[in-house]
Amino acid sequence: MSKKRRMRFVLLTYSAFAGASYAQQMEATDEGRIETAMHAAFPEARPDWLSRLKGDQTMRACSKYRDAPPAEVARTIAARESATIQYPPDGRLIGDWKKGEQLAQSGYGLRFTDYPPTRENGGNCYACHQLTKEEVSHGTVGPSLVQYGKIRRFSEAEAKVAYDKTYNSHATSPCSLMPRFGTNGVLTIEQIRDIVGLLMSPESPVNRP
Amino acid sequence: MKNVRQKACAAAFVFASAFGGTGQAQQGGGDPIERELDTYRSMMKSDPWSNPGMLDVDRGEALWKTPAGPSNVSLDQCDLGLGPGKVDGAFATLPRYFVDADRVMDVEARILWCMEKLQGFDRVKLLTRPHPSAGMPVKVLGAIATYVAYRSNGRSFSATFSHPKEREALALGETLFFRRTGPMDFACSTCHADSGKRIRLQPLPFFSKPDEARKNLGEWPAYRVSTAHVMTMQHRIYDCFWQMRLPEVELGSDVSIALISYLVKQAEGGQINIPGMKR
Amino acid sequence: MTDRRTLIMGLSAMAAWTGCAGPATAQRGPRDIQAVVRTLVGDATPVAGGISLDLPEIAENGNTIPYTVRVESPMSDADYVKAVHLLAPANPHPQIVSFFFTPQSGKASVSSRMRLAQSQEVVAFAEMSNGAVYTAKQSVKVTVGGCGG
Amino acid sequence: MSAKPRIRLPGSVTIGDVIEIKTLIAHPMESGVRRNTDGTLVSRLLLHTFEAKFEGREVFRAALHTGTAANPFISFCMKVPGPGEFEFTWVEDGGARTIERVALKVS
Repeated sequence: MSKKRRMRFVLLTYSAFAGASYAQQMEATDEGRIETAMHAAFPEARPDWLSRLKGDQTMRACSKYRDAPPAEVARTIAARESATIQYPPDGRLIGDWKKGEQLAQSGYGLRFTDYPPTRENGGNCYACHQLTKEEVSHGTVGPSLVQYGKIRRFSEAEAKVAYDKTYNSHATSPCSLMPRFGTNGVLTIEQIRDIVGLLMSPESPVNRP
Repeated sequence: MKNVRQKACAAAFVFASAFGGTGQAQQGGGDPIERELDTYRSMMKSDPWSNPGMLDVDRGEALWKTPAGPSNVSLDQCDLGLGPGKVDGAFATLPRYFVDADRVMDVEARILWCMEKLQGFDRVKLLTRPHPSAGMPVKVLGAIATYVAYRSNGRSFSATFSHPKEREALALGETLFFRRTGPMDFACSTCHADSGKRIRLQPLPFFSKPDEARKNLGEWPAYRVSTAHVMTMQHRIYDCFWQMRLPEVELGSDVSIALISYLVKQAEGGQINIPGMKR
Repeated sequence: MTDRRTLIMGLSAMAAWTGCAGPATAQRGPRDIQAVVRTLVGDATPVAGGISLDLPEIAENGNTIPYTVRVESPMSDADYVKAVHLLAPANPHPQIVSFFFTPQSGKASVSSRMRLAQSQEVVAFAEMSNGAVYTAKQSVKVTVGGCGG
Repeated sequence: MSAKPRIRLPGSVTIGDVIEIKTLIAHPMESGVRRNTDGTLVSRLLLHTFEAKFEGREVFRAALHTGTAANPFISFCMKVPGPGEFEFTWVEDGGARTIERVALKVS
């Protein structure tokens, strides 16, 4: 069973425990009603933050299908999100793994306590992924990325896959749980390149024996 | 996992090696890091009396009973749903619809309402910085909520969600739980829709699974070691929204009450055992 | 399981490398600690043993780490434990706590909660009424946690 | 309103027992090295001493340093000489004292 299918199966299984969906029984959960409630709940939101209370087209679809979109919706999402990916002008996709490691450790950025910013945004990769054997404090929401580059023989094609995935994971996995780091402006092209460096450099701790 | 945990002053004396470690063989399988973390967590919880959250239970009780505010009255006329002044078991029946306020309220929203309507406090002031910063104790409202919740210990979550507005809150809560927004595209379900996952080393409860929801909800309000104070459920949700890169959610908003309603419904029948002890 | 401890010690060393072990808490050299130890227990040569220091080997958070420290002694007027000192050499300030007992204490046994800024070896010293000084140590790994960072 | 310290003594006690006394007090134990979210250093404020007297005699004392966790929990032992009164004192930087007195009943 694929991961996505397993997730859908799990949700269906447990919805049986939890009773039928409350939302489906109600008409009160239309988008207009939700947006009204959200605006009331965040009275301190600055005008330029109001867009944060509302997902874009892709997020609305993912929310609706609880991250398990039907094939056609998934195709639409993949096409739309692929189109947003931008590449470094010099075409070099593998950056500095040491900077990548720092970004992977840092969860700083975009929280309401992070203004005005005092340092660059982080990628917080370790929150969800294992990357190196040395860092024991890693999450398991995403797959382990230990030996990521080595397993992939450090190929250029795989470096592009890693770049795309970090820039916008929905391009290849519609409704992935991973943030769209590039598309949403969380990380810069330079930073994403450094994270690809962490994953794909032979000397990176990710790929150490 | 070490299992030498005698009473501090008991006659039995187990003598450890010069280097402190008991050197016992590990029991069972699994990740050694997770097993040692279990040792830490069980040591933290082994003596509930040592939980600093109990200090806020005491403080909350004194605050409930002491006249305060412009009206200089105590909260003994505050109706938490079981009648004025009835605290025992009230938390277990919340959230619920209150006719006088014409809305669904959780324990904190209801105490806020009583502090405003009975004691005469300014609602705006109560809602300004309602949660403690790291290292500072839980605020007055949170301490009272901790006391009220404590007085339902041993009981089960039994909110009925029978009133149409209660069902509406449940529906909104469920929808919001799966709704992805903000620059990180996070929903509650991003982290809480599967079993056995963790962020860094912290286990993530899967709220669609009743036993996980029950165990988790029954521990809030909880003392948090990382910030050295009691964190209430409204504060917990405020912090989740912070992490989701959303603005500051208002304590007692329909959104936070809806989410709490959804979580409490998932935890239906679960036993209340607060204050919990968390990282 | 012999390699478990090796693993944990290796990881402690690694914490410094990841740069996530806490802000600017430079590792103190043994000499710094010896000066502190001398002010606490004088010139006596500490002997390993005699102390039970019950501490988790990994802490989910460094702010509160539960422990029990115990020293074997009859706790009579003639023979008792005068003091137990706990040190965290890699904390910004190395002293954790000092406990002072009397024969009336009955048992030299205390449970409390310590704070560690980073992974390190916690050191205990016990001063006995006859002038003897015992020592014990236990390494604790403090992990990075939570969604933040 | 700040929280009152919590003291726990065992329920039934006879002379000669070695009993466990648990104490818990609300205090931030500011180390002087912690920074606020705005980056400013929070100045040091510790409870630096805890002392337990029984019938006026010191039974146990602790010198607390920055390595002691916030909201200090201290559990220690005493060999019961007879009924009497405990006096527990916590002293804060600057000299402020919190004193709790509790009677020990002996059967």
